[in-house]
Amino acid sequence: MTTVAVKPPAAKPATMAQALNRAMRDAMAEDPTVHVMGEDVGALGGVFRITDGLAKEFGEDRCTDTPLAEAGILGAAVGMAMYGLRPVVEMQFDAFAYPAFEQLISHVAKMRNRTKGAMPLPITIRVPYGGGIGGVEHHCDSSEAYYVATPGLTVVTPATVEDAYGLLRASIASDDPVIFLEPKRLYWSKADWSPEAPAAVPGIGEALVRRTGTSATLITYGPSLPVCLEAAEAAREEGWDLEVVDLRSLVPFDEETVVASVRRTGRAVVVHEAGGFGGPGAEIAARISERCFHHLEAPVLRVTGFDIPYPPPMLEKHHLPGVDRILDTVARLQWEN
Amino acid sequence: MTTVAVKPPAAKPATMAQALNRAMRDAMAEDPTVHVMGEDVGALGGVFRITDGLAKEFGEDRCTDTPLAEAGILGAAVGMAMYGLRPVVEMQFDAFAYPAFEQLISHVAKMRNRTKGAMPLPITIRVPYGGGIGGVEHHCDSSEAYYVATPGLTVVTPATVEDAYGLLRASIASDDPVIFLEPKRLYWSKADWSPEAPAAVPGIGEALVRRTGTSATLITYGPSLPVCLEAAEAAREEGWDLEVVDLRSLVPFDEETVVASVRRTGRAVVVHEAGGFGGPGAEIAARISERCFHHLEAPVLRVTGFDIPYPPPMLEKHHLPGVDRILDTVARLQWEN
Amino acid sequence: MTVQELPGAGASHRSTPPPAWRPRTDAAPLLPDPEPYRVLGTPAADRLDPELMRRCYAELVRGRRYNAQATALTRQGRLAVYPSTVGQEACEIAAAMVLEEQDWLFPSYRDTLAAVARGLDPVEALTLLRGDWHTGYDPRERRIAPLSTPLATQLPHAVGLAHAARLRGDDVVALAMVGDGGTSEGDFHEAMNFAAVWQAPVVFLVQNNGFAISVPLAKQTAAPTLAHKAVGYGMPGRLVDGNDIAAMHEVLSEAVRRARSGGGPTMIEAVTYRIEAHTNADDATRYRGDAEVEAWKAHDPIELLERELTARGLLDEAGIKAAKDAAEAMAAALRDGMNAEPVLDPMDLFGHVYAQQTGRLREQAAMLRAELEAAEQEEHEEGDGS
Amino acid sequence: MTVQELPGAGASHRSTPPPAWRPRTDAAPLLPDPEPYRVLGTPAADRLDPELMRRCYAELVRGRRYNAQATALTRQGRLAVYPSTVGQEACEIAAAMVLEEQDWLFPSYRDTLAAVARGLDPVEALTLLRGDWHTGYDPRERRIAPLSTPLATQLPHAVGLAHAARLRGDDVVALAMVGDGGTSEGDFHEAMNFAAVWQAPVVFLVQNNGFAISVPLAKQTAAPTLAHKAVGYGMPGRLVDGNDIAAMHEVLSEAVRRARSGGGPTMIEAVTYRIEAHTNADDATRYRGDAEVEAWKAHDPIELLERELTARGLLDEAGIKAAKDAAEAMAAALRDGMNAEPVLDPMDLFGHVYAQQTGRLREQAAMLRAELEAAEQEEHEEGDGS
Ligand SMILES: Cc1ncc(C[n+]2csc(CCOP(=O)(O)OP(=O)(O)O)c2C)c(N)n1
Ligand SMILES: Cc1ncc(C[n+]2csc(CCOP(=O)(O)OP(=O)(O)O)c2C)c(N)n1
Ligand SMILES: [Mg+2]
Ligand SMILES: [Mg+2]
Repeated sequence: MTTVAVKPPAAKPATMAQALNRAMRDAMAEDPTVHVMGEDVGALGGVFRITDGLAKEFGEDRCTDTPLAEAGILGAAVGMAMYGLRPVVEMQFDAFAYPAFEQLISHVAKMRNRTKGAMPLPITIRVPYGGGIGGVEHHCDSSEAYYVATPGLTVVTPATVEDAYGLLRASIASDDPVIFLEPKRLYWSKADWSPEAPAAVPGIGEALVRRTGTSATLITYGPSLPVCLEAAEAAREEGWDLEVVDLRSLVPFDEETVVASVRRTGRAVVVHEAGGFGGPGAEIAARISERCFHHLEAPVLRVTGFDIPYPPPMLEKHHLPGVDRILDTVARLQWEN
Repeated sequence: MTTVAVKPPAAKPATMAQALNRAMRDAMAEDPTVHVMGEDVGALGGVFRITDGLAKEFGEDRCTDTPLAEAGILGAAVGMAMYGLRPVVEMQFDAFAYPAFEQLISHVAKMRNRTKGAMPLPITIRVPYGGGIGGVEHHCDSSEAYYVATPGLTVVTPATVEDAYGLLRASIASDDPVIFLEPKRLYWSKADWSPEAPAAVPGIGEALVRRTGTSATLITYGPSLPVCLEAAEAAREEGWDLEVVDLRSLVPFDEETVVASVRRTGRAVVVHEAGGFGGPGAEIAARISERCFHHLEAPVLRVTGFDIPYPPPMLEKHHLPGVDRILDTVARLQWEN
Repeated sequence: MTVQELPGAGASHRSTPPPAWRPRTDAAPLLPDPEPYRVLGTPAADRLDPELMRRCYAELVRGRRYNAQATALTRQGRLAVYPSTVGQEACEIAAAMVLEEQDWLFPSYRDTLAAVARGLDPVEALTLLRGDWHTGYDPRERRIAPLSTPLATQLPHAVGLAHAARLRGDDVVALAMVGDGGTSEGDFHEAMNFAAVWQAPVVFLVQNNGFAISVPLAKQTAAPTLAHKAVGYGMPGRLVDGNDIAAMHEVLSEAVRRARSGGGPTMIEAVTYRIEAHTNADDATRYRGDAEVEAWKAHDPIELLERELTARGLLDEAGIKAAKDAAEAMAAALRDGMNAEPVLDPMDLFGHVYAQQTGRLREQAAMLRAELEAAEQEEHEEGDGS
Repeated sequence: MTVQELPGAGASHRSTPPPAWRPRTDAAPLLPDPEPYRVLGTPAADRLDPELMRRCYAELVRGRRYNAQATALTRQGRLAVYPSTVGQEACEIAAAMVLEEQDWLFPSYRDTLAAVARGLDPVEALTLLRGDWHTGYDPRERRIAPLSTPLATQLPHAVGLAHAARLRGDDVVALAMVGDGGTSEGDFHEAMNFAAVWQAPVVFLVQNNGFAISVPLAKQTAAPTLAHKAVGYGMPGRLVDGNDIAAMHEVLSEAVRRARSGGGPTMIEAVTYRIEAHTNADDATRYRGDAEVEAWKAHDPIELLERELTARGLLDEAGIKAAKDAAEAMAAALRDGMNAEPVLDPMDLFGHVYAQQTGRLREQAAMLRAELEAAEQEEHEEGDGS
């Protein structure tokens, strides 16, 4: 008797770009109200090719090249969402989302509230963000501080191939507007991943301990996760066993996971590319300091981008939080006590 | 022999609105490159009358009613500053500055840096901000978090009549772009002030201890200063002697004054109207927690607006940090230790 | 001498420009008439539908009364602020009248009257301006977008909604209102462009009432007329007398018809005038003289129609009285409605920010609840003590 | 039947509209010609100034060579990215040529060639795209604004600068460049409007090269032409063959003259084509076919002028060779300049954010300096050890 083993679909190396593309494709196939729109998302498939093939598969009415006007794009998406569609908007680069800021703050973030829940806006705004790709000015901003400070917005950012798929699906499925920050320097990062049976959609708002440790906690997200994991490996040589928390969403902020970890380790370093002053790390550090007051062996420190406009490509290596700077900072966590 | 006593010009009750108006008038009289521009700043004198009389005194070319387009206003001001003028731009209300966000972030904040100092932009952007005036939606935002997180911007906010004059003069005189946040509910606040010999221009970046105390430090700015002073008075009944620090500028942030105060008192509460999550208080609390780690008797707490869109007039009293909420928070500063 | 005659300059050195080179459409049909279109007092008035005009008349009278009542309410402290549409009632009312049940209206902050004319309860329409919750009605149920205060931002919404409806095969037209000042905003431009590129079923109604608060049109634009802006988007621009409700109704109806039948968007400039100050808080004497106001008062939308209908024997004293009585009834109901102190639940502050309340909002709600309970307790105790 | 004949409908019931009611200017002179204006290969070419045209020719040849060299540099990894203007050289060069010393140029990110044609060293012009500092020259000294990457944002700057110069009584014209895609942005609209209201001495040059990255003009606008947008601002719109440098020079000169003499702004649409991909990183085959490109190659700006000049006997083999040699010399200098590795000081990161370094930036600079010194030390020790 011959048995045919039902093999689980093979996980193969896939990029984050592919996972994001697949998430939109699956969402569009399942739900006819999902519409992708933005500059160059059609025939070109986006400048990063994240929307590759969608216009071909679903037609230009479902994946639409818009005129070049970000406020218009987001404003039109608001109207489409008012009518019951689920627009997925691509902003071509972080800094090119700024023209849409008024629409974002005064309408997108507030519409549900203004109408006492009568008119939610299920819009996903995809924003490639961060640096490390040798991009010239205006192409490498880490603008998450603006979004985080805006009530009504959900702010999500994946750091792995699997999360890229799962979190984008969850964002598109959300009835609230989501700023979906895509770490552009991880677009071509690879992981074994099964595009045929992509993992279940994780909920938004749950941080994940990516590496357990006992000496101190690194809290990070998006583009800085791989750097933190590398730093944690390197730290073993110095005798530190670092825990690494990947926030995955900045709003909602999974305070409990972070607080539990820091209470365990007694020390914390927040790591992100965005500028430090008034950046998301400020809130995280302030919350940890407040909630873990009696558990902390040392002040919460931050490793962030400098408080400067994003540097030109030839200098960005100095700006970005790297393994050495993280380790130097861990070393400052008052170990002598 | 008769001696004529040279009397110092009498200080008379004056409003913050008058002091601001006077600051522009004096700056325009002294420096022909100062130009005031914005919506309704001419014949009307602005919806808050802060530019009252300037068009009449200096002509419409010096105090100009622009078309209704905030990005255009700020963008034109950039060009004027490129040519050597010192534009003073009025944004009519906080939320109506959002359309100018791209110009602000991508040009105003970055131009000096982009050009390695060759092209500084001495633009003052006046933004009436905050609530407490019964204004409807979009008229009461506390948008300082956005500005604070943007390197290249100086962010100033007066809380007194005297500072309104001095800080606005200093802002107009600054060679860097300044976001000058005017607490609109203090426009009609009064103080004895001498319009004939206005006090010397204070430097930007120096916080002021408005009230000395020993029990704990309240750190605040702009519209919340009077509330904090009132709370400090009320706290005496409870046996607390509160110190109150008025930041006056959020960028640069006078960390030394704040840290010195908290190291002295051992306890700190940050108070502002802006939402707490990702708000300016996060940075302040994080910095205090880091720099005063061994001096703190209790975690740094914050009293802020809720993390919601600004409420309608009939509910705003619940949202705004008030004396009771500040005292409740002071009470949570682990006095039992 | 032509180039052909030049020695050696034969046809060979002239290249034919590539195909994409020529204008795609003829601009002429897009251009507005040189003068605002009028019906009342012109031969075109012969075509008027008496029934429709009587309805218009009743609505105008009601609209004027609504304006008066709302302004009175500001004086009584019952309304925080009111931007009046006295003088602009024909625009407001025609905009509402030309829409079908399934169509959508996108009002600016000034256009509560249009919402009322579309059937919204005046008390609901004034919720925002009263200081009560931001939007006082369910926009989807009424197909009236929330009043938009950030100028021109509602225009791309109208385009998106109309486009979405068209994609889904629904028969929906969106009519979006904006002021002369609002046309200077980038959002106006982007919305017009999207509408034309997508051929969305949307009608843009620009009420040129002469001012953006204190700023007169001449400082707002150097265009021949605002209607001329349409041509730059490949959309017809129409110039119409905004105080002539018959003309407004006709031009708007035509634009709605065009949109509905797949003919794409239209932009209409209604030339009108804001008779009162910007809002009750404004002092219009700072920026304009009486003579101008008087000239416009002589071109009053209600009087224009009343004269026409009276002259044609289509309206008599009884008709005028009936309209007045209906208006008074509305005003009385509005007064009563606004006298009732609205009951707001502070907990609503936290209930609609997200679909699911975040932990942080739960904390904040709990804090406020505790504060309120403590305050109540205190009051109670004080009450007991007295 | 006219309204007068109606019983009772006499003149009395017609009101005269108030004075502010009519269009302020005539739209007709603002409208562009129906076809792009051409000179080369038409009778108008008779008027050409041979000296000027020979200069144009040399500049075009140099510009083409500059494009080729810059693209080559991307392949060698010497330039991070380069947006080519092959096919658009006539626009770039004419824009620079029509300006006086004291005038200002506001280039978009694509317009390094215009900056070079205005006299900027190619190496300085390419600083940004090389990955070196953001702006490679002193804008005030060169009167060339920094290359603007956020589309259309440079246009209000040009208006503000031109306005400021005029207020101060200086003879300065600003010429601002933007693409077809950029016209969709709100900033384009706001800049055009401010310019017209202020009658600022500014010239808007829109290079319609058919695409915004992959998006063709038809998805960008439904306007008859982009030049038609001008009328909505009360500004003349001109349509011109952007590959015809004689036409470009003439139309731009006229607009600059008009601006200089107080006649206000002009908007010019130059119809041209982007022969190469959006940048070296782009794959144009994804969104357009060869046939279109070939049709445009046959309408090449250099060939158009070369044919005209040759046919008229104004250019011979020697002249062609001289232009080529000069272009080669520029290319060699550019190659050399780009071969030298730029030396950047990391401390510059902190030196220009504010006039006075903040305490926080001082701290951060100190940290980086310490890191760099430690790294150097380490390298040194390693070196010693080997
Ligand atoms: C984006 C924005 N900027 C400024 C304001 C403040 N403001 C409210 S009404 C108004 C004037 C509007 O003029 P117009 O568009 O002509 O409309 P009208 O008031 O005449 O109906 C201004 C400047 C606003 N609401 N939104
Ligand atoms: C505000 C903004 N949005 C998006 C971009 C990304 N982007 C760079 S070039 C480009 C296309 C520009 O097209 P066009 O204006 O026609 O100029 P061209 O590239 O053809 O010279 C886009 C979308 C940008 N630079 N700025
Ligand atoms: Mg108006
Ligand atoms: Mg283009």
